[in-house]
Amino acid sequence: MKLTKLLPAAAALTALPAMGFAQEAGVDAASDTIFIFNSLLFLIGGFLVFWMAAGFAMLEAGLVRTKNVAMQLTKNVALFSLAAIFYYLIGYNLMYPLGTWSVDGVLSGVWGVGVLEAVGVARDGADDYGYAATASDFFFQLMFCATTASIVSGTLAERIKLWPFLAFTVVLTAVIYPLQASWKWGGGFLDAAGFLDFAGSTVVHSVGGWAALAGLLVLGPRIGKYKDGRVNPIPGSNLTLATLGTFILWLGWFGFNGASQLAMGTVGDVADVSRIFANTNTAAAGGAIAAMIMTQLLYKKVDLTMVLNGALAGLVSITAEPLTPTLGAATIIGAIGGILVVITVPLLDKLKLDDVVGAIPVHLVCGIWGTIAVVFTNGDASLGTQLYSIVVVGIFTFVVSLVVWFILKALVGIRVSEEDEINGLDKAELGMEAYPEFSKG
Amino acid sequence: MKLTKLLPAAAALTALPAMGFAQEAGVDAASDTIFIFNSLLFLIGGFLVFWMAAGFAMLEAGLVRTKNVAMQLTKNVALFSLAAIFYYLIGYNLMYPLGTWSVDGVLSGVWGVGVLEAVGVARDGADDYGYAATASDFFFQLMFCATTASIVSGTLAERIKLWPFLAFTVVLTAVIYPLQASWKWGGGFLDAAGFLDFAGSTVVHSVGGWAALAGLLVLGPRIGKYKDGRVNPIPGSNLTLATLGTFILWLGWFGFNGASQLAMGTVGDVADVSRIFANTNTAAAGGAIAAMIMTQLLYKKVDLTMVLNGALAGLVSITAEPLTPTLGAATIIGAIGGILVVITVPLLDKLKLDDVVGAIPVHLVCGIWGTIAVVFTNGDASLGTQLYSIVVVGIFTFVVSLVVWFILKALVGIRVSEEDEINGLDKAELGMEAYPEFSKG
Amino acid sequence: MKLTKLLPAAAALTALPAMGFAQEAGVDAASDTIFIFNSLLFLIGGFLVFWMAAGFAMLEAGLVRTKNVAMQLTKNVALFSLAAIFYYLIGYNLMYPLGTWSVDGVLSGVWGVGVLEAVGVARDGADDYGYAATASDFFFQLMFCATTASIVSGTLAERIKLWPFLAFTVVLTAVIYPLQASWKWGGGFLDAAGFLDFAGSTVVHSVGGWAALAGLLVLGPRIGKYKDGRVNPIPGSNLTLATLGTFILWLGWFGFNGASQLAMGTVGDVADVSRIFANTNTAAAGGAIAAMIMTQLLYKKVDLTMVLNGALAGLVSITAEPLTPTLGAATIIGAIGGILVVITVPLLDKLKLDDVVGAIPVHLVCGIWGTIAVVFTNGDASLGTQLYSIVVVGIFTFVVSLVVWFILKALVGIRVSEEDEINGLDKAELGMEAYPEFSKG
Amino acid sequence: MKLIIATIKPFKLEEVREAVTAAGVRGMMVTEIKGFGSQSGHTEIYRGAEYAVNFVPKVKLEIVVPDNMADQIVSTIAATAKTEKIGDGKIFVLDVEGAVRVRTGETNDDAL
Amino acid sequence: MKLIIATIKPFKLEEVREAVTAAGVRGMMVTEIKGFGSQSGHTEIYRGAEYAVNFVPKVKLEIVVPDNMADQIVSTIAATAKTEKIGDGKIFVLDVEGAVRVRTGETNDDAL
Amino acid sequence: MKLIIATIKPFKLEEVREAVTAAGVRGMMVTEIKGFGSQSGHTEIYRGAEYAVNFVPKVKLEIVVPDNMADQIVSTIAATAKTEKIGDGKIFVLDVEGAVRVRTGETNDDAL
Ligand SMILES: Nc1ncnc2c1ncn2[C@@H]1O[C@H](COP(=O)(O)OP(=O)(O)O)[C@@H](O)[C@H]1O
Ligand SMILES: Nc1ncnc2c1ncn2[C@@H]1O[C@H](COP(=O)(O)OP(=O)(O)O)[C@@H](O)[C@H]1O
Ligand SMILES: Nc1ncnc2c1ncn2[C@@H]1O[C@H](COP(=O)(O)OP(=O)(O)O)[C@@H](O)[C@H]1O
Repeated sequence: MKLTKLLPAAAALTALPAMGFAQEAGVDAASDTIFIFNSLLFLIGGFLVFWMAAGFAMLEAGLVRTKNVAMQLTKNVALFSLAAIFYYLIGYNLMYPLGTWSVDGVLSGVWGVGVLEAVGVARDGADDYGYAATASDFFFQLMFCATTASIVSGTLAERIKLWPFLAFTVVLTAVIYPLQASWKWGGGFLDAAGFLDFAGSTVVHSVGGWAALAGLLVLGPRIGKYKDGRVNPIPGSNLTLATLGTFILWLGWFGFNGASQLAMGTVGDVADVSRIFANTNTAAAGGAIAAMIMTQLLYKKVDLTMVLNGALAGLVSITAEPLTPTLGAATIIGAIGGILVVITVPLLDKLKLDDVVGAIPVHLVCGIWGTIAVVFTNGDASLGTQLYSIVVVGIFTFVVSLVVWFILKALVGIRVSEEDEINGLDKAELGMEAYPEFSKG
Repeated sequence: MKLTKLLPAAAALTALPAMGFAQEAGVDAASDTIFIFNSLLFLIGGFLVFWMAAGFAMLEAGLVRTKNVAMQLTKNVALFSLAAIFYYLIGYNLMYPLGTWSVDGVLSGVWGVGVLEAVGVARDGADDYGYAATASDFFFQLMFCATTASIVSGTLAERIKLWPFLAFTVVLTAVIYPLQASWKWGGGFLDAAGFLDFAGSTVVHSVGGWAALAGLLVLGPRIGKYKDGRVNPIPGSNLTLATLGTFILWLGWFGFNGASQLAMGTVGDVADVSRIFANTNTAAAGGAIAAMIMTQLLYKKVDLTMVLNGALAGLVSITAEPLTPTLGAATIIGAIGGILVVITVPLLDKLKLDDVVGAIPVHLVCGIWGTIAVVFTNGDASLGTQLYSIVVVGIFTFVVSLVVWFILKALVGIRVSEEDEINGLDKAELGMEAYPEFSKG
Repeated sequence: MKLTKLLPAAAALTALPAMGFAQEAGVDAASDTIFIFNSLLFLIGGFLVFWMAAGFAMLEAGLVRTKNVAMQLTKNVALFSLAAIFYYLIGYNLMYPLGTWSVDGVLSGVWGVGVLEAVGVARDGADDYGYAATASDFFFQLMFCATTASIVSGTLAERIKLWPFLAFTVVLTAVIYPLQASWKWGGGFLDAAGFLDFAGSTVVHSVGGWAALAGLLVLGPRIGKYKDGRVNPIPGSNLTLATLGTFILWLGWFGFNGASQLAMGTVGDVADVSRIFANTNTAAAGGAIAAMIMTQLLYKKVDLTMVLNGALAGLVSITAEPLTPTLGAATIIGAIGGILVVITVPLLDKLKLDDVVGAIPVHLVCGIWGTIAVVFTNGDASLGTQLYSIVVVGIFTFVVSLVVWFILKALVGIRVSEEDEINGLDKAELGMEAYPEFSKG
Repeated sequence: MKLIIATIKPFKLEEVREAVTAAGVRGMMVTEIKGFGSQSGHTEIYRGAEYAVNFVPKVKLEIVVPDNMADQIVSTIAATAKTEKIGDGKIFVLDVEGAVRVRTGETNDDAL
Repeated sequence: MKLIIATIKPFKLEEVREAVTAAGVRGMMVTEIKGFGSQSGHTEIYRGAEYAVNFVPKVKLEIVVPDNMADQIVSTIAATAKTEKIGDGKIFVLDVEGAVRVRTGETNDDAL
Repeated sequence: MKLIIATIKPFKLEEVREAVTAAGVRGMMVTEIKGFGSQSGHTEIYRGAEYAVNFVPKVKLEIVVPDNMADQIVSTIAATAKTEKIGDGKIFVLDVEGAVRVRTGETNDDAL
């Protein structure tokens, strides 16, 4: 998001005097309207980002093998639900200390569950009248937390056990994500340092990517992926689902980036939201086309899975700064993301890092790229600060995730048995197949 | 919805004097803005609830066997279309008498098709300037009517004939649903009695459930479901579709509950809509997690179809009162819904009630639970009135549905022949398969 | 859209004096609100129409054979991305000369890429303060351009080469679509002549249809479709996807038609948008039911694919005038569309025109019907002008498309080899299958 | 040993499996197939065009049994799969020269 | 009786069915299979990694005919399925000891 | 010639294909089947109701080889497919009377 959730309120208030009528009592119908528009932006943005949960579920269901589809779906529904509950229980206040720190700029001093405004709240009762309804903000922020968790599930698919995976999800959504997010969006030390990450190329996407990478290192590749020094592709079971998932994510991203403007109650804000929509779209298009051309050039055939990854790469790349680029710059930023994905996917395979859906190239690599790319179009950004923040967030997330994965491995084991992996998690862990029919009779 | 569609208008008008500027002529730009926001809420809510029609279609297509998928899809497209037409022809005015009753509080005195405001209507010409555009209200209300019909189709899948099913849909959407809905949302006797049902746990969901149950009793179970005193599970053909359908419904529910606030043009209203979004989401999460834990405890394996039903159960449970609960209470209300579903599904099987998709546990049982749960968080609710209304609506819907099903059975028969059922409705009734390919050649 | 993108601004401005407070400086908070509402309408409408790209992808993936599914998905992602880029590079300014013509009323005088307003633009800096944010308009208009391209891909599926198809897409989205669209929506000679086409039955849908028809004539039918004087149906591989696609398109159409009102910042505008939503929905319902009844009567069985086409036919038919009809008239206009489709599909087959998904019956035939139907409900429409415009746009699009297709055929060939067609484009052109699994092991 | 190939209506699978198991069969291979036979030949309509549906979904069982069980199993299948409606299916018997159980290496009748 | 097992290219199925029907065959079993043979061996690229595609989609026909028809049906299939491109398929003939029509209980040649 | 029918665990397919190819086999037909045998018999729970899972996914190979290769190929398959866990599969050998390569018309051993 633009800054922290506190600041736009101030911005909106200072904008008010410019409006052409009196401001007795400090508040009036026009500022009501701003409050309503801002809240509405969060609600629309929030349901669009919610929809991304379905996008991840479909993308991942399409890119795993049939024998693991029901499990992948289960994980996606469960991780979203857990994120919703634990972000409420712990994460929300950990992420937004509203100035009350226990360790200044680093650790929130507000503990406890998220609390909404009273029913039928009036101006005076509003938590932040210059901003938006608390529930709308909570609803929107929660979706970002869930997105981070969704990223992890794809990388680790087809061999991780259900409950340990969900245990990690709880830690990620209750603590890891909100804590580091507080450093930037909660007004913490990275924000103070001038770090710019509009909608979360780093705060959301690379965090998901780092957590996935840590898990991947502990978990290892799927049986049969790397054999006799060769890479054995394991094609996904259903590219229609993968494409549907990509379109869903693309749609959801308008909410992800657009509503991260955090305001649309003024001419400037709504025009900015509009810029963001247009730039987000064109970055995705750039990423898709770049990946398409790259695979045609490199392999003489277009690779649909890479085109889909390319579109998502474009989206992640523009997420750190979807506002300031021109349409042309946004297209190029996205296109570079698409190229990065086509290069990184086989590179990871060289390192025997078996990322089932390409989440690390898309979310981690392009998350870093997008965060760096801010400096090209936003004069307020400093390359040093961007890199510093990437590294800080990266080390923190990676190390803590690694520790959590190791603990889980030590305590209960995180990988299914070889036999279960061969038979598929659906049969082994769920006793249920996604497409169980044998005879149509 | 909060009350009837008339009352929020009054509420909005009384709220106006509080705004910080003069009210000459009774109307001004600020009240225009309220009208616009309210209408917009209905349009957004309406398209989200429309989307639920796709959700039901996917959920049901995923939970029937391949040989009945095309038929299930046909029924879902057709029932929505018929609901659209018959709610327009009869239902809308039957449901909203606007005070003109032929039997006071029971039967609307307004007959005839729905009529929209003139093109380019001005303040003075608006049907209800303090509320919202009539067309936006019609659009939104219509979707609720269609939802009720969607609930029925899942329960009766895989053996009911197409045309008799559609005939029932016509009666349900033209008469049964709107008539009982008028008792509450049209300002009828249940509303007068103090019945509270915010977005329709009873008025929509349990009504769909009762109609489905009546049909089920007349129709009987699928061949082979209950054999030699044992239950033979008939797994659905495609759990990816079922999961997609659930995510679609979850998304649509934000519109279902959120826009049932019927207003968002004031600080209080938009904050309430925001609360509703947050509560709706957390109730679904609670339902999903509760069902997941329950199936793990009871059966030592997570059952994805139960998790999906659990999420929907949470949504139905919170529908009667998504505004007053805290996030925590909403989570618990949803979770209890999820538990109820896990308990009720096998119970129905014990009674040889073969509900293909679990619509009765989700919509009827949790519809009742949600209606009762209002008393825990809303001080205005009385348990007696809630129970009274549940019973009144239940008896009316169940009895009338039963009569209609019996008449249809007597006149044309409602069940396909044994041979057609074995071969699948797709081949027998449509002459068309959902997945017809034999050889990929 | 209602008129050109310029005119609503004027309309809005003239409406302002009616508002109940002073207008010093010509602008005030109320007009800010109008700007915001209009921009928001474009953003919501835009993301809904974006979603139609997914709808086309799913519909087409469901109606082609398995062996061509991955290719059809690739084409749909790629064509949308190319449309986004080329509409930005050339199309947008070609379509909206804003009065600067190089050939008056025919050819824009503005060349160059689309340029958005500055970040955080204020009232004074806004390109068109009485209208909406430029980026919101660009975002919305772009989606229409992409829709036109989507229409073409379905008709030509299963035998056209990837790259020549994409080359045509570039010409269509950069030049053909924007050029003819400028004649109406850019304020060109058809607009001056009084042509009425609210959301583009002609400008979008029939243009897509004409381009598809031209391609079809050059490309020829699929191998085996017409043999020994008989039509051999080639059933689509997945009717669930086709149904999902139809629901997605139906949902997207609320944005397509609704946001073509181009304004919702006044009581009249929001009421009109609401009318449009309601009419759009009922026309789709009418089309679906009409097609269902027609196929039952003609063939004694309901044909799901025709019901889906019927719903889309209803949507296309109402697109030229979704505002003025009553609900009843809209239902009938849609129903006639549904009937037209059921009649036209076999007719095309008689002419050996092998339109894989029925895009020509739906978009071209009903596009023409819808454009004519304007005269029944909009007093401003003249049958002569409507027919004249249909013919002008039709001849232009068809001839230019034909030329482009012939050039592509001559230069690189547009059809895959017989062997590739038999083996499927997925294997031949992509080396990748949509559903690659053989053994679930 | 004999290989019994039986093609039956899909909904009869479970019943036939139970019957032959009761009659002593300890294993089989089941394949989804399309059958062509006298049952076929009706026409369908798709998007306004008629076409003949030539193939009907069937299930094929392949059961290897010791010589002396063959006749009994054939009659068991025949009795159980019968509905007396066209398309009930066929049973064919072929001679098998050898059999191996992969797990143990047992051969011939012991492998079954 | 003879069991003719023919594996052919999928797109030839309809043509072969018509040809053998014209030659007197009244029924068959059709299975989707993957074929391995000299046709295979090309490499594909998926997400940047090469891999060999070893299996090719084929269709397998199983037709039981009276002894005296076998040769003619084999040549009919061979003639119709031929494209002279690699991978056209194979035809195998096995001896069948017995046949039963489930519906009627007819046996051997009468069952076909 | 002999027809070797082998039903194996799906994940062993690639290994077996490589082994028999190394042993001289030049083609085969592969089918996805459901197997029934001693491996079956566990119960699952779906929506609160128990049910028996009787069928297990298997892969069936059909390989026609010259008489003199048959034994060797059978042992190759047996050795490669073995995991020593229940359900490893079976191998059956049948006599084949004739073979034709569709593309060339070659017959018998030349057709393989
Ligand atoms: N009598 C039989 N005829 C045909 N196929 C059989 C027979 N018995 C077993 N099979 C096949 O062999 C597979 C393995 O057999 P099973 O009895 O489960 O294990 P095992 O071979 O280890 O004893 C079965 O799944 C089935 O496909
Ligand atoms: N000659 C044959 N060879 C192999 N399978 C056959 C043959 N004839 C019929 N079948 C199989 O038997 C099934 C039933 O045969 P059909 O002729 O339709 O009915 P019926 O056996 O009742 O006369 C067919 O669908 C096909 O699978
Ligand atoms: N020895 C064999 N046993 C069984 N089936 C075989 C054998 N060899 C080939 N086939 C089948 O025949 C098909 C075609 O064989 P292939 O060697 O590719 O081409 P061709 O027959 O033109 O030489 C293969 O895909 C496979 O299904």
